[in-house]
Amino acid sequence: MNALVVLPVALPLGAAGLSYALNRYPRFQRVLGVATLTTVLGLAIALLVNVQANGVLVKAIGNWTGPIGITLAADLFSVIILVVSMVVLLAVLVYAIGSPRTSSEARFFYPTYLILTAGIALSLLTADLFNLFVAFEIMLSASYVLITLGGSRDQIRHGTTYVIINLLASMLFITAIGITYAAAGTVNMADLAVKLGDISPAIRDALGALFLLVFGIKAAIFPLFFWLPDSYPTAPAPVTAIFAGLLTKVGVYAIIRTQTLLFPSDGPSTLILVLAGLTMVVGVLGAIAQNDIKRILSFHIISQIGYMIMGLGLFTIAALAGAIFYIVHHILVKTALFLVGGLVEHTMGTSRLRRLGGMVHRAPFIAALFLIPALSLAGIPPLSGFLAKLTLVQAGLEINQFLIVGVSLAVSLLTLFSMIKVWSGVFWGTPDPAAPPGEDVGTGRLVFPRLMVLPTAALVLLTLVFVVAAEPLYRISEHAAITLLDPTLYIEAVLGR
Amino acid sequence: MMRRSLIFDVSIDTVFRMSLVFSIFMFFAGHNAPGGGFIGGLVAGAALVLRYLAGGSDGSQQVGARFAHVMLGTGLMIAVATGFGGWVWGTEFLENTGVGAELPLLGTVKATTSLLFDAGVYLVVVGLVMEALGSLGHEVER
Amino acid sequence: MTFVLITTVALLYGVGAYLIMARNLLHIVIGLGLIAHGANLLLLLAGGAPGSPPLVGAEAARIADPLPQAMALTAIVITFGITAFLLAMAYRSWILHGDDVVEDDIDDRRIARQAPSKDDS
Amino acid sequence: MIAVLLLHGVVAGVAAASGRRLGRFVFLLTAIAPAATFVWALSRAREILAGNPVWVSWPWVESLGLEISLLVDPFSLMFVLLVSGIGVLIMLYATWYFGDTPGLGGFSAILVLFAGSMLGLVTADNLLLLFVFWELTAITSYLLIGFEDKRAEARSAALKALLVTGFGGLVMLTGIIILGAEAGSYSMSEILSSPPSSTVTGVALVLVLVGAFTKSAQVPFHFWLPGAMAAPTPVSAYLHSATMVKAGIYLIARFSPAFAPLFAYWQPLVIGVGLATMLVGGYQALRQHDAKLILAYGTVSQLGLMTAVVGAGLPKLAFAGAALILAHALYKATLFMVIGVVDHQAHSRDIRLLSGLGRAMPLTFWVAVLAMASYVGLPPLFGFIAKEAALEGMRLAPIGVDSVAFFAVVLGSVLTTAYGARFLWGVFGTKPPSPAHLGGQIERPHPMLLAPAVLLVLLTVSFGLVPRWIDSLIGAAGASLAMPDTSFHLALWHGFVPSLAWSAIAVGFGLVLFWQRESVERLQSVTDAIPGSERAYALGLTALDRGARWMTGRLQVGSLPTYSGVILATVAVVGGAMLVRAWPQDMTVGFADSPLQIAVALFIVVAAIATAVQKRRIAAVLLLGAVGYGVAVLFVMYGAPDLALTQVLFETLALVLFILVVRHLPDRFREPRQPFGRTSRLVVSIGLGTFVGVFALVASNARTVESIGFEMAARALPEAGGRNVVNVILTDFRALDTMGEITVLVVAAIGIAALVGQGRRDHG
Repeated sequence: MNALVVLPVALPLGAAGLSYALNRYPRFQRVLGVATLTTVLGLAIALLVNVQANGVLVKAIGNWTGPIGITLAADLFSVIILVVSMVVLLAVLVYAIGSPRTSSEARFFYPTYLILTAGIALSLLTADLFNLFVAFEIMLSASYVLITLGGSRDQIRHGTTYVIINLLASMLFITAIGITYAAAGTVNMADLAVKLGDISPAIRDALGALFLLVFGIKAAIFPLFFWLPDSYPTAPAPVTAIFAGLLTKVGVYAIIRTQTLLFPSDGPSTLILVLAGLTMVVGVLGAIAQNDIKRILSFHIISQIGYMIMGLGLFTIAALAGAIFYIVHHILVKTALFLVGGLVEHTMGTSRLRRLGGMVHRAPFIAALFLIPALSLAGIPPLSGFLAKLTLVQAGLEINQFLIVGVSLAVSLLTLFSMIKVWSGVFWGTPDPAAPPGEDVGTGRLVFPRLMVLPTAALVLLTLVFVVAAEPLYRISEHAAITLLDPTLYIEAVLGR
Repeated sequence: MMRRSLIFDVSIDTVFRMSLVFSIFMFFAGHNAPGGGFIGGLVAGAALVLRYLAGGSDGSQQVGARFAHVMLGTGLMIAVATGFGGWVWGTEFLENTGVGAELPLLGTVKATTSLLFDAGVYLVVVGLVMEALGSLGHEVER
Repeated sequence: MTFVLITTVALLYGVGAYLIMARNLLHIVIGLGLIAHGANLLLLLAGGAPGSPPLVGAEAARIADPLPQAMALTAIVITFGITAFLLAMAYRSWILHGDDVVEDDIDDRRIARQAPSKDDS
Repeated sequence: MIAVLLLHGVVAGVAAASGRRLGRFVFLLTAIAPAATFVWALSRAREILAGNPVWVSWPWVESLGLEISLLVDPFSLMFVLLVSGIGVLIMLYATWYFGDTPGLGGFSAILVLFAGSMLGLVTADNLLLLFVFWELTAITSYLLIGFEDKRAEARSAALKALLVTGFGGLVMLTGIIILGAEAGSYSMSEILSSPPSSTVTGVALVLVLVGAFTKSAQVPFHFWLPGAMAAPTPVSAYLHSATMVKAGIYLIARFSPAFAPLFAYWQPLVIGVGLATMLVGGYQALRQHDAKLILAYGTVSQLGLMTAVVGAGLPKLAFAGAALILAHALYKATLFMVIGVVDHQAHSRDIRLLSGLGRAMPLTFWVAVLAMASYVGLPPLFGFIAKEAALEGMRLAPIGVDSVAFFAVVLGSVLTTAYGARFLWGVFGTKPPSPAHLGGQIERPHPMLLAPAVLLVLLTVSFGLVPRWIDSLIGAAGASLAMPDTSFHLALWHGFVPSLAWSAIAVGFGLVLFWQRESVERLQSVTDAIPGSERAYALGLTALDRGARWMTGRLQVGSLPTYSGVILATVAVVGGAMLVRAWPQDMTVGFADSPLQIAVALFIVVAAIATAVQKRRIAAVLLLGAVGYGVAVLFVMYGAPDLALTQVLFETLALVLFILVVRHLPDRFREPRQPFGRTSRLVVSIGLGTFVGVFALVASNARTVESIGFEMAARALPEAGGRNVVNVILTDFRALDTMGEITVLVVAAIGIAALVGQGRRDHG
């Protein structure tokens, strides 16, 4: 059974090797990619069922247990995120197959995408700090290739920002690992959880802050997020979608994992809450200032990260459950939104609000596909975003953190405002006659490639399923939060005791 | 193209071949002395660089670059497959299992799975060097 | 860990950071390279005092901590791979721009100027 | 009941899918949903009125206290009948109102969803569920108001309605959650039967009231409602009469009897806001030229009255409130339909342009007259009964500010009469001939277009003449709000009570105001300069937009060096601050291990600094290589030959690649000026370097246990069968890391092939 823990990493890696070795056969690459991701999704679900039944599942790689070897560990938290990630990765892969690209790009796209998948899976499953670094590097290097795939002028310029900032973060990550090793003499996270408890709390706090900042760069929290809105929008739509939906969330995952396991606090953390609040506000104001769908959506990523961090900052079971709930919701919704943005850009030839308009008459179905996740993002009931925000607001009010709750609610109103701006600009009204015209796309009903619409619709449907199945989902999140706040089970499982 | 002396060409060729042999030696040495897949691969890479610097773009590394993706992909697959190989023999993923074997020329070599794993590493390193030299070393016609 | 070595590390980080905040992609890459060297050295120092090479049975003397060496080795390899990729990016940037200066983001500048966008793209 | 709600969703789906085929007749399809609801409500009415409310509960997210529990008591039943009954009529009306407008499928789908949300709102027992429907009505009404999306004013009106009610909704949500926590339940019936009375509850209730006020367009949030008449008229008729704006009234009516006695602020606040709204709305209605706007402000005014009446929380006024709600729904829907008919036939709603319509459309005219008479409160119409009950209740109510409140209501009635007369005269009257007037060739409306209005006005008349027909519903509705054992009956004639006299006086003064309309208008123009909440809203939006741009412009400068700088500075500052606290008491650190170490370190340092100041690219690259080789020497001295070997090999390889690229680039660096200047760079880099160095020192000083690396060394040979521990770690203990790094190498190779391969093709 424990093999299940390894396969989500190993399968895509092997498939990536095969896919690149045979990169002259794009049709084979396509089939291989979809087959692999479907299998991994199935495995992830099996893993979820298993972990729910049996608790933390571990796999000592090479049969070297404890701190000697690298251990992969699947607890509920990591498995929940894993399942959602795989859903999104599969959906976006189908979307990418459906969207036009040159064959030479495709050759590189599929193996890189599979490697990205493996990197994400490993980041979620590893219980070793240095291996987490390696996992991040796998994921990031794949993302570097994906964001510059196509090699246009704009992409290189914005890709540079992305690559450099992430490299900087990687350097700081390895620095933090070095300092941690200097203090505790181990990199196994469970071992660290034990050994860090013995060193001076002040040093531990400083280390905790350093890791928070390191992962905070990837997660794009204030004031470390500036790279994100500059670099995401230029990549091809499926790439942006997967970045927006998943990559920052892996950063959030790492923050939550390290802060709960290695640097647990005994109450709400003011530092994290302040960062959360600022992240929300600055992100949403940034979104309001933009005039391009993809840039607006990019700024919203930042704002939304604030909510997840808020859940961590409150540091109660309910709040962490809310954060997990929020991550799941956000991954689905955000990816769906970027996919819709890609559809708009694909058919209309632009993503500038001024050049767009009236699409509700020309593509009502696409309009609905946008509206549902957009409203969900703004926290409109009964959609998933509402439920996620409700959990956080309840958790915050429970421990009388009125300020952050107030901020989060105000930000959700502003989110609504800016989502409505997109709706109003893209789907209502007419293109600004003063704006330079985009491509001529006629005035009739618009036609969209079926393979692009299908996964988008599937993701939107999933967000609705989220609503219906909210209770079991919340239960699992709560369960995961309990394990996070009481990591003894995790530690014992990883150390093989 | 610059004119080159025959002696220079021959000596470079010899050094290149010797380096390749040395890289294979380093590759096998790894388990007990400094060496291993990375270092072996790098020595081979260095040999390639040397030949590149000596020969300019005479097409050989172009040929190499054309097959680089096969080496890279295969290397990665071998490394992963080693992990699964352990499984087939009933051990853990990436667990080291030994299969004793007499290899000609190299003497008694205990062909462990980690050796196979190292072979994957070797292939990837060489593949990367070939790809990088072939791509970046290419003269831009403009 | 000695004063001399830790100062070297600090200096590598400092100079690296200084170069990372430059405009030329090549400067930035060099800066990252310096920080990477610093980080590898730091990893090694994190293992504690120096010793003989960690080869079992070679000498009786105290060996150096092997784990940081392995980690540093991994980091070196990863850094190399990514540096190679970065160089390809710089090369590409040169082909497209004839330079490797990292320009400012146009959209951001437009919003900063507070001017309503006249022309897009 | 749940089935009934789901039916709305299904019908909406079908309508959206088949809208294009059915054209305007899609509304006949969507009418199925409210019709079914109406029939269902009637079939259950007897049972509910007898005191057996319909109660269904379905689990949803119990962990969050969110469950689908619906409770239909008489008060809810009244709303259900209104929402569904008027819903059916609105859809019939819409069928003949719209021509071949495109997009009716989606529109009708949203309309039916809106109706469903409203039904959910008035039947939800769980407060969170109520909030869900509350926001759903906001969203669906947004889409309805903005239906004519090509018009900028429709879009901004829709946005205004959404933002204002959305704001209120969020405030209310906070209130609901606190209230739920205080009461230990989100069930409205449980909370109201044993209301908590803590101070926190008091605060929570204010938050809930803010939500109710915004939804029901109370001062100062009233300004969104007049804008909402940018919606197609069927929507306005629905929105302003039976739905949406009544939601706040509904909630206040529910809460008041329980909480008014507990909190001293309740009555003054709610009644005060209500009456102020009544007066402001009436005043504004008096000066409009768009007939639809007269009605819209009239709605604001009437909502104020209703808020004040139900907000008192007194039994008698609760009955009166129920009656008012019903009466208002009937006549307001009628009047909006009428103005829609006029607009449809005459293509204008401007009372300065319309003339002689009374003669051109006599039936329409009489329908309007009857509805308006009910509105103003003339006997024997239903509006009269309701208004008398309210006045009488207000007069007798012990609400502290009794006389002020009462006279305010009377004054409101004066205004109502005045703008009611102005409406009738303006739309239907024959004015002195003027070239601006529309010609007399106005056709009579299609009978089906007028039929719903006629039906409604017949109800108004018959409920007025025979109050017995509606008595049991109103009585039970009022009783279910206030106290179950009281009883109350509607009557057309109460005898000569003082309120009757005051009614008469109000009508009289109202007519005087109408008569003197021109001087009144002149007087009113004086108040134009007074800034209202609408201005505040507009200013707020502008400020938000400007502020967002300003802040984003400052922070998001688009410059990579600045971003790097900010990140590095943050790390140095935050980390440094934490580190200051961690400074140990005693710290020991040797100077150097050997003289050679000092020499090599010096070499590295000099090379590194030289790299930074070097102007030539190739030299900088070579210096970087020198640093790398120097580091390799340190590795050897530290006991890491593998590491050193790898370092040397990779450094060499990297150097070759560097040179391959650099040979294309210009010889010297070109360093353009940038906002993040040399000094800042220096400060940040010194800060970072210091931070890292010091932190590493402090951390290694804190080490208490031996590192696991030595355990690995001990187990390398016996368990893994290898003498080179580093290599055993790489290929065995931590083989996964190695697998990861070769993956990175593969990706790097893919990236190089993709980037440079591309370049080749472009130039080849």
